[in-house]
Amino acid sequence: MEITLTHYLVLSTILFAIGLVGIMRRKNLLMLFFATEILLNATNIGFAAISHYLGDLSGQMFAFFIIAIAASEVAIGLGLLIVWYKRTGKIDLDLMTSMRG
Amino acid sequence: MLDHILSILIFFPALAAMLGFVVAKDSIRAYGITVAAIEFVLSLWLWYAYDPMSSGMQFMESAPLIPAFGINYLLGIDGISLFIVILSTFFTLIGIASLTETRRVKDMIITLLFLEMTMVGVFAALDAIVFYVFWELSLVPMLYIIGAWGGPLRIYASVKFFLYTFTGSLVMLVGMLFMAYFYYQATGMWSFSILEWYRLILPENFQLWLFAAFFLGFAIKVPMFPFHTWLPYAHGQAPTIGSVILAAILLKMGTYAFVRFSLPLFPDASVFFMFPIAAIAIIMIIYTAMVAYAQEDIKQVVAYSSVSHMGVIILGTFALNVEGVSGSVFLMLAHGVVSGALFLLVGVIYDRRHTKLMSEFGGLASVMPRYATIFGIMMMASVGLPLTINFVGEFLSLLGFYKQSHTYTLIAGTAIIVGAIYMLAAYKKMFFGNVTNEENKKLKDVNKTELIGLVPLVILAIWLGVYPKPVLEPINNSVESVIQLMHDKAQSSEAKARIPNLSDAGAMKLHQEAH
Amino acid sequence: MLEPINVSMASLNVATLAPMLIAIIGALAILVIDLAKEGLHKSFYVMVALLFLLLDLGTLVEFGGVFLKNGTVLGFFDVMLMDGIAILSQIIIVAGSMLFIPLALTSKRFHEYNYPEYFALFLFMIAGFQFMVATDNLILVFVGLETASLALYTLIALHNRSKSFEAAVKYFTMGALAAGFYAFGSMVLYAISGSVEINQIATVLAEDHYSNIGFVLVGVVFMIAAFGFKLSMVPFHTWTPDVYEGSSAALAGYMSIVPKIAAFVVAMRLFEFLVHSGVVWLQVILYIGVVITMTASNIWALVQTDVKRMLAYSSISHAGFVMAAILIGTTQANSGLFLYWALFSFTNLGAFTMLWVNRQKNLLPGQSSDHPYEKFSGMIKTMPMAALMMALFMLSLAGIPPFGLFWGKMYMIGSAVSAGYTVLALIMALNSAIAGYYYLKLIIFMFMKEPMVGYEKYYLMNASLSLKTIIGIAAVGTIFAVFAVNPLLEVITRFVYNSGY
Amino acid sequence: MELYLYIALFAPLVGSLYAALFGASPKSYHTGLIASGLLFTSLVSSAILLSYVMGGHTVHVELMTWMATGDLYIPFGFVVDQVSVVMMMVVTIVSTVVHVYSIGYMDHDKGFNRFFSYLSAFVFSMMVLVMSDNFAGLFIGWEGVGLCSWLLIGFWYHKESATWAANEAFIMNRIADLGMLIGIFLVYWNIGSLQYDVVFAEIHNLDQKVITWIGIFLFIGAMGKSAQFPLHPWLADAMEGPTPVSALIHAATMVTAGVYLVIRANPIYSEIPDVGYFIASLGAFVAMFAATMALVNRDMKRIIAYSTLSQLGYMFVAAGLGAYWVALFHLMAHAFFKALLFLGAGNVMHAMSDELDPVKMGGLYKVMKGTAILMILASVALAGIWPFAGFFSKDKILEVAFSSEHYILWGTLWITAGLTAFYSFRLIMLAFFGEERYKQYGFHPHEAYRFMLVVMSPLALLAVIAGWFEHDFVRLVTTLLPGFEFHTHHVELMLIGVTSLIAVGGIVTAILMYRNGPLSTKWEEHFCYKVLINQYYIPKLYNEIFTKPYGALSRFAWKEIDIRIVDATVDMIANAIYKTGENTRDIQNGNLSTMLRWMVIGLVVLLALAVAFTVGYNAIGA
Repeated sequence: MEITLTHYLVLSTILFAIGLVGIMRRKNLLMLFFATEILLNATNIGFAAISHYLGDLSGQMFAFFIIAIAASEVAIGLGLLIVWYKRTGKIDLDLMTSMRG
Repeated sequence: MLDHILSILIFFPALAAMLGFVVAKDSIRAYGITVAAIEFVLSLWLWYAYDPMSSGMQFMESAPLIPAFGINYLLGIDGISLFIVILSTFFTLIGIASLTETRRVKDMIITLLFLEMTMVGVFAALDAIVFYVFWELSLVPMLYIIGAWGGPLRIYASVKFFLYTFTGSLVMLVGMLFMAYFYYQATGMWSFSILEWYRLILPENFQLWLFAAFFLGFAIKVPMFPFHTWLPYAHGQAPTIGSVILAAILLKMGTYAFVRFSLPLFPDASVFFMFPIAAIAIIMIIYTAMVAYAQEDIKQVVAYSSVSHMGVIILGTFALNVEGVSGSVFLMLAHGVVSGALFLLVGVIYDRRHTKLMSEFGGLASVMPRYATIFGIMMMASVGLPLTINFVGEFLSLLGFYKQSHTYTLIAGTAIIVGAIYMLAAYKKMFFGNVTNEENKKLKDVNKTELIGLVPLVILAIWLGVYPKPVLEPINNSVESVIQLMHDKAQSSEAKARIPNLSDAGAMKLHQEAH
Repeated sequence: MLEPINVSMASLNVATLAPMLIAIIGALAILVIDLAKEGLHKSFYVMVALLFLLLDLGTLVEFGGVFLKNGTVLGFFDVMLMDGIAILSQIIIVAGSMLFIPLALTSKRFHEYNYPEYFALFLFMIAGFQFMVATDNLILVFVGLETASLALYTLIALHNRSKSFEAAVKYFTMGALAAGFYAFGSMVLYAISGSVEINQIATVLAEDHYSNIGFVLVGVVFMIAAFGFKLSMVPFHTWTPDVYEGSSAALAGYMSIVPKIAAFVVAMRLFEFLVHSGVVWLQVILYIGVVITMTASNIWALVQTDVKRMLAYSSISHAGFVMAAILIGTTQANSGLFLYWALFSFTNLGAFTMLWVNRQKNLLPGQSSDHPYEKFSGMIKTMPMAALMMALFMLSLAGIPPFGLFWGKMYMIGSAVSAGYTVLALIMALNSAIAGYYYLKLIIFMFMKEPMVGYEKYYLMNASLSLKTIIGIAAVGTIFAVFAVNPLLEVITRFVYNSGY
Repeated sequence: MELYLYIALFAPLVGSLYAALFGASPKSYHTGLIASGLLFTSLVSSAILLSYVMGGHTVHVELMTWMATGDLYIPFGFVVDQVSVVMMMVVTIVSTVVHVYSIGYMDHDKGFNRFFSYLSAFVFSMMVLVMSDNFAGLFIGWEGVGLCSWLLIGFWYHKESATWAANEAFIMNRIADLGMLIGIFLVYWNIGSLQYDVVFAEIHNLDQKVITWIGIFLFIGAMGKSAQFPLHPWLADAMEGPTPVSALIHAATMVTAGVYLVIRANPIYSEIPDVGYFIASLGAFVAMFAATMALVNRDMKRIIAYSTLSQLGYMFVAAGLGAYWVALFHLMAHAFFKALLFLGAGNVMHAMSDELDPVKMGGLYKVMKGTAILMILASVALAGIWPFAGFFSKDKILEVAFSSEHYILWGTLWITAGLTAFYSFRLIMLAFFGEERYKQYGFHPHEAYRFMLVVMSPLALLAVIAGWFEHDFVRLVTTLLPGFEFHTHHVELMLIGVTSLIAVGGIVTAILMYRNGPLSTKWEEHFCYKVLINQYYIPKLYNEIFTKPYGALSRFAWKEIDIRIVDATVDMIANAIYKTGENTRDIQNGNLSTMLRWMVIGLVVLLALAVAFTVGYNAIGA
């Protein structure tokens, strides 16, 4: 079976969906961050594939930028997570509800 | 200076209010009276300089404000607005002069002066947006007056007053914007000038929608049934001065706006809605009079009586002939004077007894004879006795509408009966009988401060009832031009028939005079 | 052997980068200065930041002049796009920032202002927003967006309170999700058009007569979700109240203005061509979105007990109101958007600054939030001037003429009416009425209730001359807005019209 | 002559204002004297005007514009012509007498000054009413007298019954005034003017239907003021006012304003004989109806009030049948003797410490000879015995009815004449003759001040001789009013005889029945008595079907409609919005997971919509 663009896009979509499910289901902050990484990387696959398919480099450029941004996001995210952990000793989402209404 | 007298009239009180922050607390009353007196004299000067024979706008001022969107600072006065402006300045003066409030007088007087600015502004504005600005802005000082100096339910009352009228006027704003857009489409220019709008002839279905949009804003302000329920709360909770200004001036904004906007802009729609509105007016007249009769609180009686009288004004306005519209404009002034005076009178007794329940009183005529006399005169004016100011307006309003419908007028005419019923009943409860309540036995009669406010109103109520000509004539001339404009603009044959054509009659009149 | 790529500097037109570069250089400069000398007072950094922003603004004004003369300027392989709306929005961004940065000059000491990094991040963030609006390349939009957002998350967290961290985490996580949406949406659009430049995408789609409407819509859906988050459209708005509550009032005010205008501009670029191409679905969705956002947030604002949270919901509502411009899509509406936002900045600046000057280090006893309504009870008696100012801003927000925001509202509703959206205009008007209530509530507390005993000392606790000046500026801007509307409108309309919106 | 006109008109106003100045101060005779003096001046001026008018002239002046707008032009215009001058004379004579009389009558009252202020104001209003040259001016006076009537009925405002009666009178009159107002509107919109001369000159050009409506509505106005059925109950209740007031307002002048209106508007009513016939029928009915109520009443003033009502009915019969001058003639004669009767009753009241029940009196002749003689004179005049005034005027009315061949009307009036004589003398007998029952009740009656009796004497004189000037009167007023053709010359003497017979019969019956004091109380159990003493249960009926339901409906309108429907709807909308907020704010539960889910849900919904749209779009496209 030949692997076509569609397959890549389906893979990308499936990964994205997995990421979304993770975001919705996970109560652990760290896991949540992983899920967002999956989201971004899902699109990376798509971008790379489309870029190849179209013979246009901008998709790959986009993918690189996404990688860079994902990295900085992780940096910031982990920073926040650590501070939060230091203050509360937990990284459970359900405990993070001091503001509501 | 006459070129800018309207601007001066509008902004002088506001400026004075700003400076008033500096004035020491114990002198603020004198300051307020001075400012209001100067303003009143200025407005009298306006009257003096006004040419009663000309029917058009006078003392016009124009300055670009947002020309890109057709908004100009456009002011002008005609016979219809002239007297309401004077009434506004007059009532501010009277209100401040007879102010008995002791809590935070400074805030009160500054607020009143700001309110005066907005009131004069509304009646002097000839640009719809400028009109709207003052119209909305007037809510704020009133909100403060009711909310800060009012009775126990003051917050509920003030919020209700504010939000209700605010909602209505926002719909009206949409109508105005639509009107401007229509003007833009017709001419390629943006304009909010009422005078330019007058020149537009709108298709009938547009007229109906726009009329409805404007109507909502005006009707809530007037207030017309069934949008009237904010009024009893506002009056019931407001301090005396608030009720006086509210009844005397603020309510008139709505009826004035009908004459200024609805009639000349939408003649066909006015004819189309004439009978539904007349029906509402009749409900206002009879139903609210009955509700007034059922009240236990004298202030509520007067409050509901306002609604009832506003019904007659509306009826006169929608008579769409010179007699009716002149009558309704005159009745606006008349009702201003009379209801203002009645609220002042209620304030007199409230200051003494801190209650407004009629059951608490009885037999006051023997304890406070002067008070009873003035109250009696004003009550009779309210009931519409001939030779008092109200009669002229009511007579002309009803007379005008009689041309349009016999039956409606016959039913609306019960105003003179039901009005007498609740007023006399209230008067009887308060003033007649024996003094049963110990607390009432030692009540002091009206004092000088109170007389300062009341006596001019009594004089006015009788003077203009006996000799309304100086006021009625300029009103008449301006109304005639409005009616003629409506007739010329009307498209449907029914509208043409309902709105009289004065140019024939006018020619005839000239002819007669020549002989 | 690869051919060396020859690029002439002239064609690069590096000047288009100047505004952002100034901000970035400013940020770097602050960091460098900190390395050289530690412990400088925050006022120093505020002023340095202001100076750089002034330069930034200067170049933007320069660009404005160029634009009016020569039209849109492209640069950097056509990635940079200095058209009218880019310049306008950058002016709003920079000017807005300049008004908000001095809010650091409080009389109380706050943790974050001791770090020069705070100001550096602030400038980075501004640069990010500037990038976002000054391009129609989806990549650069993404980069700008993320630069700004990441800086913003950090700024929030720097406030160093438990609630701030919570807010930052929430904002961050949701932001990351939105970034995912954005990336995926871009991918879909890229897939169907083969380009990451919005005008290219528009051209391709138009040539194609939208034959792939299904995929276009999928892309658009993700974009709506991403920008719905930024613009806090319901139901992507949930971060807004929490983040506003968690961050300092100064930053919350900032967030209600600057990030949103940036997002609006991108949304204009992205969605309006679709609206104009007659994508009915988008019109319907935007219509519904606008109405729901306005109404729902208004209704939620009614029941708030904290002023800052109320203002958060109110700014959602305002954003929804302005979002209507994108739906309407006429020049008048788009001009209205900028006019509205310019006026809104002043008013909201005032309102949030008023909250900011009322801020204490710690929560008051018996209170669960920083700015409960009760705190403002009877303010007219204890602090008349402050009460008047606050009332002024509330009235302006409520749309009472002649105060600033009224003119924006009027123009927006007017543009809706002109474009035939009469019902929408009515809904917008009626929403203003609902909104009247919660603004009024604060006025009622301030003017009509008795002051709370012992609270006098908390009022204006955080005030300093600079803050008072800012309030003064905001007040003047709000009261005399009527005189500014015409010049603003003329300039804005020219910019917007010449940019083709 | 204009000067005299103005003096006649404004002298009472000046008197009123003068008295009003001292309204709140304690009693001072000068107010009464000056008010009376000014009224006398007015009387003299009226007399001068009378002589002038008798010379065949009229005076017509226009003081100033009142209302002018559109085509409407209403001046303050006054006219002294043959009709108005008669009215002026009647009004000024009676009121001068009443004023002077009141100085004595109100001697002990705290509100002495106030009383004169009101009383003079009333005379002014009445003068405006009769002198106005247009309908609007008439209406000013019309309402003005209503106001003064209200003030004077409720003069003793601490009495519940008095204030109630005052309000009742005002409101009932207002109901009628609405009719009048509508009549005025009709006149204006059909003729374009309210001036009498213009209206009367143009009226015949109008459609018969329109004239009929005008006639009906104006007559509704007249019905109120003249207390015609069904708007009559106020008049009896109005007796709560001080007796001079009853004499002046509720007997001699104000209540005749309705008759005056019909007389004045004769060109209108001449065009619509059907309405005229209705008026006459109603008048005859009221004449009888009121007389029956007077038969049994035990309140002296009420008896006289019913008698007034009955006589007003007579006048309307004449006016309705087109014999306008006869109506005016009876109006004048009636004014004199009825005022006299009331003033006499006032003396009795004074003597009896405000006791009004003649059953508790008896034998007062001995202590109050003067008053008794005056009252007997008045009663004889009322009964219509030759050669007293009532004989001439009342007989003429019967003659009119007979001559117009309305025999039923004639019969009714004829019987009523008997009843009139009977109840008048029933009152006289009970009060002045027979056993001195007052002693049982502990009264110490005394005669009134001498000057009060003296001042009543002119009225007595007029009550006797007024009828002798019939021919001069006819000559005077028929220059303006249409004459009336009598076709009864052949039976004239017989008619007079029959009428006199029943009058004398009534008197004799009364004397015989009551020579031993009141009838036994058994009679009070009788059905007829109960109906009559309760005024045919009409006041009760009105209370049940108007007053009470109006109050209940008002409370319902307020509590149920206004508060629970109209206002509640407004609040409900506001609350609904607020409640929605309360109920949905949990969407924002602060949990990050939920927030993220909302975002994803939003995305999914949008995606679903997009797919749905696309599918639909393609379906349509295909």
